[in-house]
Amino acid sequence: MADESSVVDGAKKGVALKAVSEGNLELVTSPHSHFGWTTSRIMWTVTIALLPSLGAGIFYFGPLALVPVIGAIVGAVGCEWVVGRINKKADTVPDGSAFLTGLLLGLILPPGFSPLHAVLGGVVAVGLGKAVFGGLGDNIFNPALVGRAFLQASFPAGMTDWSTAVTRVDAVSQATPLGLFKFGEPSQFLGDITTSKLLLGNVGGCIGETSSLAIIVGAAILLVTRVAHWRIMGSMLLGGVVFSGAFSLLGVGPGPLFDILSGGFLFGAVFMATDYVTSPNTTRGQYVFGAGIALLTILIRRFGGLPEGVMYSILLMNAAVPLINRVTRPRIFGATS
Amino acid sequence: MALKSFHGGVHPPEYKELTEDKSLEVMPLPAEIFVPLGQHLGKPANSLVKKGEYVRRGQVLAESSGFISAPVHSPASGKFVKMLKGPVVGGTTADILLIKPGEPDPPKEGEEGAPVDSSPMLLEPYRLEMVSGEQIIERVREAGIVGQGGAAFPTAVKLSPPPDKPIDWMIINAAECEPYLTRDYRLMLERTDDLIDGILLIGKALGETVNLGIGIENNKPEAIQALREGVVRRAVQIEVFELKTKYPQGGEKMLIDAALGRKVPPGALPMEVGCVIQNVGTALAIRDAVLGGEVPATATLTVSGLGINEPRNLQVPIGTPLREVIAYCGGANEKARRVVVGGPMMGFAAYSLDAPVVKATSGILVLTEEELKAPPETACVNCGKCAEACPVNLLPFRLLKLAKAGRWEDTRDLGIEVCMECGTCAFTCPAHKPLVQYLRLGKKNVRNLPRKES
Amino acid sequence: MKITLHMLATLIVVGMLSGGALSLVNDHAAPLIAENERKERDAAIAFLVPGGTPTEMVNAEGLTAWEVLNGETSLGWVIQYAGIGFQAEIKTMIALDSERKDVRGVMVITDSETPGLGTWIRLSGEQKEALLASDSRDLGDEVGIAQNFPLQFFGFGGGQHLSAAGDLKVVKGKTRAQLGTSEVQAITAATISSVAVTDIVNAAVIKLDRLLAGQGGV
Amino acid sequence: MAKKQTPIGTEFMKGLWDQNPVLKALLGLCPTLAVTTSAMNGVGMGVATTFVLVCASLLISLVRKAIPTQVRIASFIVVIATFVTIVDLEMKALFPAMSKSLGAFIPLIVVNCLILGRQEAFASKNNPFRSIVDAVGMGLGFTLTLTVLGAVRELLGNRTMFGFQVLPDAFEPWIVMILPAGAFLTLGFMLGAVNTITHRREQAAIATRRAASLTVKEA
Repeated sequence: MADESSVVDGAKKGVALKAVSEGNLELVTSPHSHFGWTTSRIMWTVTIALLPSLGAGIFYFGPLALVPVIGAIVGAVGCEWVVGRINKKADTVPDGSAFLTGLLLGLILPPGFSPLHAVLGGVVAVGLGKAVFGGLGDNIFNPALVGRAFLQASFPAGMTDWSTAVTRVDAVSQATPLGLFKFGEPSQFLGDITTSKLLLGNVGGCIGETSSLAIIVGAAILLVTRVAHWRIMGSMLLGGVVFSGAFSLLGVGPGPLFDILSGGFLFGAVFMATDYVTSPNTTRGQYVFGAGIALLTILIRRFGGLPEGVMYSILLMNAAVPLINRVTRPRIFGATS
Repeated sequence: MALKSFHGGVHPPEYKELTEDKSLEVMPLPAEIFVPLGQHLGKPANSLVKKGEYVRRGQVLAESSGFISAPVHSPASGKFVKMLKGPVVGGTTADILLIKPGEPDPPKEGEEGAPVDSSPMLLEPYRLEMVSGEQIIERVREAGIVGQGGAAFPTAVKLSPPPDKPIDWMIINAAECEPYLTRDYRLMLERTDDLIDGILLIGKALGETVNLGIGIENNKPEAIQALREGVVRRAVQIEVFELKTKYPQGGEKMLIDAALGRKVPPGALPMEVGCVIQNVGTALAIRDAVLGGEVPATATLTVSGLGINEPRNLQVPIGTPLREVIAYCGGANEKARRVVVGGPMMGFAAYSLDAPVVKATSGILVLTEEELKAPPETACVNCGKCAEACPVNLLPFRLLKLAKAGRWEDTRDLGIEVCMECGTCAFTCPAHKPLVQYLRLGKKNVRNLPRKES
Repeated sequence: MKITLHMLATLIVVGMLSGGALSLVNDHAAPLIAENERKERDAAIAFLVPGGTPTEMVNAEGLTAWEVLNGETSLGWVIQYAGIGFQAEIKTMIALDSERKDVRGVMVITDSETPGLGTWIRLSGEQKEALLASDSRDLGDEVGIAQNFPLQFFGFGGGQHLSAAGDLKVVKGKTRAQLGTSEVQAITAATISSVAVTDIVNAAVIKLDRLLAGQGGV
Repeated sequence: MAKKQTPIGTEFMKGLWDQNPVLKALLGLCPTLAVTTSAMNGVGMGVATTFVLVCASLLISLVRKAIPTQVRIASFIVVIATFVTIVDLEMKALFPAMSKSLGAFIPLIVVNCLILGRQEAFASKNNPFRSIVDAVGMGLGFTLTLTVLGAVRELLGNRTMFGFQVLPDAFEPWIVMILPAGAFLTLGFMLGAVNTITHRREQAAIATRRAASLTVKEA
């Protein structure tokens, strides 16, 4: 019944319906508008938010600190590419998730870590942390932390060896502040580590963890671009203050400020716990998740055998995410119970 | 003061500036019009006309076929050529009456018969002060008025709530939260008094005790002002609710929540909380039918989008093919990618430009790549943005996975039936998942499930 | 009734056959097992304090101690004592000098520590060879390297920094030069196992003193 | 029963692949995961289990008609426990080093579901000869799997294979591989590989059958 002669008016205007002819009409269901975000945009935004921390790491530990970071990125991206070829799926490297995993892993390695082992960590992070679960979105555990847990279990010496770190200025810290606190001399500990040092950096630790200030800048980037929500970060920080404070009131531990500024607490709160895939997606669940990580971390630091505890806390809470999601499901609009 | 609103929602780019200053124009009759028998939610109407018969504008072409159904009238005088199967909006084909508008052939020599009248058939107009509630409902049914909000629910049914559901609020949905669309806005500005008449008529039909209101998003300050002035001028009791601009503010449940703070329970209609919602266009159609005696012959719609050369607000004869409307608006440009009937959030993509405009058509959008922003689908990263935005607090990403796995019982347990397909989730999804499609599929399959024993 | 009897009879027969078989096997195996244990113990004693004959002096409260004598001369003491490790018991042999003051070596006999981490508390074959080859058993700077944990206890002659007089203390992150006279460097990532062994040594030395005093002994 | 008996060769081979106790039936995972820190441990555990399995299968298939159904599990357990205790004692007496490294897992062979499973599923229904063939096949499958698992873990976690250094000193051992986590990782990859192979074979078989049926139709 298409009768071109029946066109009332506009046909004579030349262009008319040429562009919208039956041939190229798309039959797509609504909505026909989009917010404009893509997964890869999110990934690259987080990558940018990590740059201050990377910069601080290089500033304090020297340019050689880049070596393990690059190693981890190479391992992660390479593994992603290979897995994509094996599965004959579309190339998922450009979406940036593997790059981000590698960068995250690199930033939680000691500055003098062997680059070959960092590559292995990257491969494990993407391969065991993500690919075996079915790829991006289906993984249960934070891939970067899976990589780190593997490295920690495989090369405990290398992963806790801070002595090779070429510290810039006069810093002598060979152990991390937390390590000094747990195993060192209290006097040495009190003398060396000041709050301003913890805030600015220049203390022993992983490449990305050293400067709290750089992490806070990254957090600001994530919050302003609305890539991450404050809920998990906020509840984890508040949880850290509350639990650490409670224990220090009971005479156990150094108190909230030290706990939050030292080790991986901030880095974990800002970049690890907020990973979409492995954190709850209900509002209430996110509060529970953050507070749970804080509680576990403080418990491990106070009563466990390890000086640090953020990594295992996040991994443990990752495992609890399906349960948290189920329990904290939002009430459907208008439902009474 | 915090503006009234609801939980969740998104802010799609509005693009209202394309047409908000374009006054309503009447589009001339095309050479052929295609009138579908089913222009409403429910059963299609039954055709009454014979091939070759001369029909007058306003004449009943097809009668209502049940309680939830509506009659179809001829939008123009002319010759009923034939009934055919043709494309309609929504991607299917349906029974369509083809009418060639024009004067009747004069009686041939030797044939007897009076000259045929070509003037519109009018019903008897009532006066606002005199008309009774029953008369209004009867006229609305007779005139085949359907809801203009999108679902095209027969309005007469909505005006006759069961006696055990007392109605105390009637609110006109003037949120027009869909981007691009400005026809309600133009109607409110250009036909303020008629709209107030329509509101009063609906109020009358529902009973004298019902409170009247109109909810408008605060991105239309001029319409809010015009209505407030109108209400004062006419000295009537109509409350103008100023609502926050947020999609889907025009969802019935969202509107009631925002205006009155009442939450419609899952699976229930607004009447459950004593409310009836009517659209601006519906109120005006009721006014025209009751006070003017006219049946709907045109659809007021916005033709917009970056892909159309001359965006306009038009009164288009029902049955006009989309192709003609687009041509009338200067045609589409090279960047045009998709033609959408309705708003961009809930409207249907047209698969054929031969599909006709129907009673409830609210807009025709010719959209370009720039507006569609449709990169390929990627993996869901569980970001939860869909859940955060969902106005009815569902977990669309979970439902998507369950629907893909065919776990319909589980989707029901997660409340999929509450979904109103507003598209908020898919709009916000960074992975560009076809969430709405799967939610629709899930709803359809859940409806077919055996009833849960309780 | 018949079936019950049948069931009972079956179980009794099976049980008796099983018991009989096991007693036969036990008769054969038990002396061999005892012999194995004795051999292992003797080998450990001979390794820790070579060149003498062990004489059992104390065997009480889970602690066994031998004085190794060469004729009338005491070459040293060896204590066998156990304590709780990371997940199960750690059984150790501890060598002391003849005056029971300095620890001369610690050898873990049985443990269930984490492979690759806690198992560094064991003396490896290489380490044993190194010790046998070294006359003074002073391993110099090698001591203190975390993976040479058990060697740290072999201290007499030049490396006489481990004294039974005070408690040994586990530290972390120090270099050889930084280690104090009664400090033991923990194995990296196996702090609990390191502490367990050190605790056993501390407890054993004190307990032996107490038991010998109780005997009104030597 | 007029059921046609499976050929004896198949009965033997099934334990190696088709019904491999670890890789297909996922039986006896506790010792599988716990003791395979080295290839030698895998062999030791496998041989000990095989010994118990063969002895128990033989005995139980011999007396299978005399044991009332109601007490069969109890009798099986007593028989198995006896043989396990024998292995435990003799191992302590003759191979003290091996006994030490296998530790508590030798007595735990009693509750290895592989052994009880074969008694219940096979030995109590078949004659002694078939039972022994089945037990040897299963035991061999178990031993091989454990040896491979132990070899991989030993190689990566300790640079060695059967105690001999294979990888150069430059290779820093992945300690995780000889930790419990390494057992799960290695077993996971082995299961993945086995499932992939099985899946491919099935697909190939289906394709062949389809092709055959098409040929028949065309003919």
